[in-house]
Amino acid sequence: MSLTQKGRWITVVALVCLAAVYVRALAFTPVERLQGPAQKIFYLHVPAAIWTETAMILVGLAGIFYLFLKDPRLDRFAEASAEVGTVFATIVLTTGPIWGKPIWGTWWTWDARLTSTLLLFFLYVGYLLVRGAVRDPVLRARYAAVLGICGMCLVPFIHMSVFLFRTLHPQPIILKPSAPSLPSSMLVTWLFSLAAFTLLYVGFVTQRYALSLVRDAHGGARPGHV
Amino acid sequence: MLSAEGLRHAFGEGRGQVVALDGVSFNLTAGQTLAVFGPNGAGKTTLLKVLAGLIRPQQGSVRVAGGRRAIGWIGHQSHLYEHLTVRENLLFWAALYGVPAARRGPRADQVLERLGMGDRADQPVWSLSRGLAQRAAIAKAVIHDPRVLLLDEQFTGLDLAAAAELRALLGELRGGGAPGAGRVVVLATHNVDEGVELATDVAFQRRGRFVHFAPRAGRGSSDIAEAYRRAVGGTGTDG
Amino acid sequence: MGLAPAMSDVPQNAGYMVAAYVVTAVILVVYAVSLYRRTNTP
Amino acid sequence: MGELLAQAWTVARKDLVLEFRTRTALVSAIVFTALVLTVFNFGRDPTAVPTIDLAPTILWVTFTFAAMLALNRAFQLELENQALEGLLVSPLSRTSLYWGKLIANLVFVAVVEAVGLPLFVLFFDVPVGHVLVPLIGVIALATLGFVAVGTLFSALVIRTRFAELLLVVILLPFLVPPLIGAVQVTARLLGGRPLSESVGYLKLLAAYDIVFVSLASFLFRFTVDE
Repeated sequence: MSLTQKGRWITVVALVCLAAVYVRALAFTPVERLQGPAQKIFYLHVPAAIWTETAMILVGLAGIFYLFLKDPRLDRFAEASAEVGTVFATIVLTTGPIWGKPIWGTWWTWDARLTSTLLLFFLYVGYLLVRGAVRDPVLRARYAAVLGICGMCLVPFIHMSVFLFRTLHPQPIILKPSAPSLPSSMLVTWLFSLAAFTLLYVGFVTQRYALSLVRDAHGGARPGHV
Repeated sequence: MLSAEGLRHAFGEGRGQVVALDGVSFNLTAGQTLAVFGPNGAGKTTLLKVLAGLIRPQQGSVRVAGGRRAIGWIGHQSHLYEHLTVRENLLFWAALYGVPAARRGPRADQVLERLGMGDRADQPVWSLSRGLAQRAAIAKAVIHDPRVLLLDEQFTGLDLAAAAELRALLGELRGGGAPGAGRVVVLATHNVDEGVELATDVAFQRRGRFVHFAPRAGRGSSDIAEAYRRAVGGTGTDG
Repeated sequence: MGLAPAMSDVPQNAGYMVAAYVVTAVILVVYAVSLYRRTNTP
Repeated sequence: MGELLAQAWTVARKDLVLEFRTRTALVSAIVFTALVLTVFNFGRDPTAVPTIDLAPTILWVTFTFAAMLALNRAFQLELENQALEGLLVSPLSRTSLYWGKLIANLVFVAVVEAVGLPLFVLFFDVPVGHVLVPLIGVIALATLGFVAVGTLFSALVIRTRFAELLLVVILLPFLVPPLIGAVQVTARLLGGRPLSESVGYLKLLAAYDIVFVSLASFLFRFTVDE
């Protein structure tokens, strides 16, 4: 079974899991009285935000190892992780405002998680633009690694500056990012969703990695806007 | 003084890969001048850049007695700041190459004198003619009295007179004469009759390999051109 | 927060929930399809 | 260590001599800063929003633009004069080259800020006298942060297409944390609040400088080596 097929199978399983999460969240998880049904967006928004950040950290780690080992596979993984991270960031940046409107009355709130995801989104855009602007594969891998490492190191500072910064509204206790203090049934749904997003990440990255392998074999020079 | 061991380097991966160096090894001692001939794309510039430490070879190693401080590099870029005067440029580079502060001024004057540019010392580089600018670039390359001098395609675009002048300059700068004294010089050119008189050894490079490496032993440019044709095919002057 | 609000005055914003779930599904499926197509074409 | 700094100063001095001799970049940066401050003046209605609330943002957006200008031309000197190869072939260590460029950029931005600050005080009638020293401290702390990252990235983008545009895009997320910190501390200072209230942000700025100056010093060699 080729890497592409493995990636596709993992993605199919992940999407099935997500469907299960949808059913469980929508039908079998109690509605939170304070915020109403809109609170259920939490089950998608937070796991996607967690993986937006994790993907960036993995891009940075791959970058560190690439600079020492010069192994093109690490660079391929970093490229895949950055693209998938961008997709998850898009989910966060769309579900965030949809959730903010009913709860806080405005589409965009400088809420801590939303703001940090927006910054991560700009980081990803910059990273992918740098990859697109450099033709030589070795130089591209090295510049991408440098930017990836800086991006990874920026994540804690984004957190510090965003959480120190007074958000528009006091942080509702329900959304505490660390250990969500939720009744068990909600917590289980949330954990299922996190698992589904993890599988999605693995499936997508595997496929994207396989894609750049295929492009290499054909194109000779590593992919990019050649 | 300057030795290369199993140098291998390629650009790109997969089918689009260009092999620039494919196993190059040699050893040069003081007073030796190696002229490397080869068509464009044979990997001559890559070889010189690897020797100069600008590119880390994927395989193999380069040993230079005295490290980078002992290398003089003359490539296609002048490395001169136009809005600085010739002397200011020389003082700047001398500082970077670790020439003690007190000796920088006298050293700069001495080099400029030897290159016949004593009167131009305080002119900004942008005001120099092309020939003078090249001479100023050579002054910069030897300001720190390097043991190893690397020249990449320095004769291209020069008319006969300028080429002769440059040859005289390099011959004089090479110093030595007595074995064991003087610098090691490696010059790369795709034109056989330019660098031959200076060379003590001759090499032909094709697709990253030395297909010929031997002392010149009194051979003139025509003999070298003939040897080149046999070894590489085509005249040394083709592109 | 005293007594939990009675069932009736729980905010009725299910529409936003549905919108968010649909948007997420669309984004994920579109990306999955694009990956599938890109890994297919030689 | 002494050798590193001596070499760095040689590079910085060369940059500054060139900069003050040609002066075009410096003068245009100063004029640009004055223009931005002027535009801000027309952009607000003093009766609606008291100046003191907007002042920190105006000051820091102006300084960020000035820093961007300096960073854009940081390696232009080497490119115009075809000198980068010379620096790389010389025994100058990459770290010294980075510190040299960093010092030159900091001096350039400091000169522009030294002109921008009094103009800011004049245009917006903001009393800074009583907090001048801590204010200059914060300006230095924040400027060091984004100029350190900017100097690394300006080296990274040299060999790419659309270098100027790429520099701004990849630098944007890295500007936000120091910018948030600087604006918050400046607001407290101008508001006459004791410095102790800004400790959180000051720690953020200091940590940011330490992390990114050392990280950039380490990563610099990967952006310039061929």
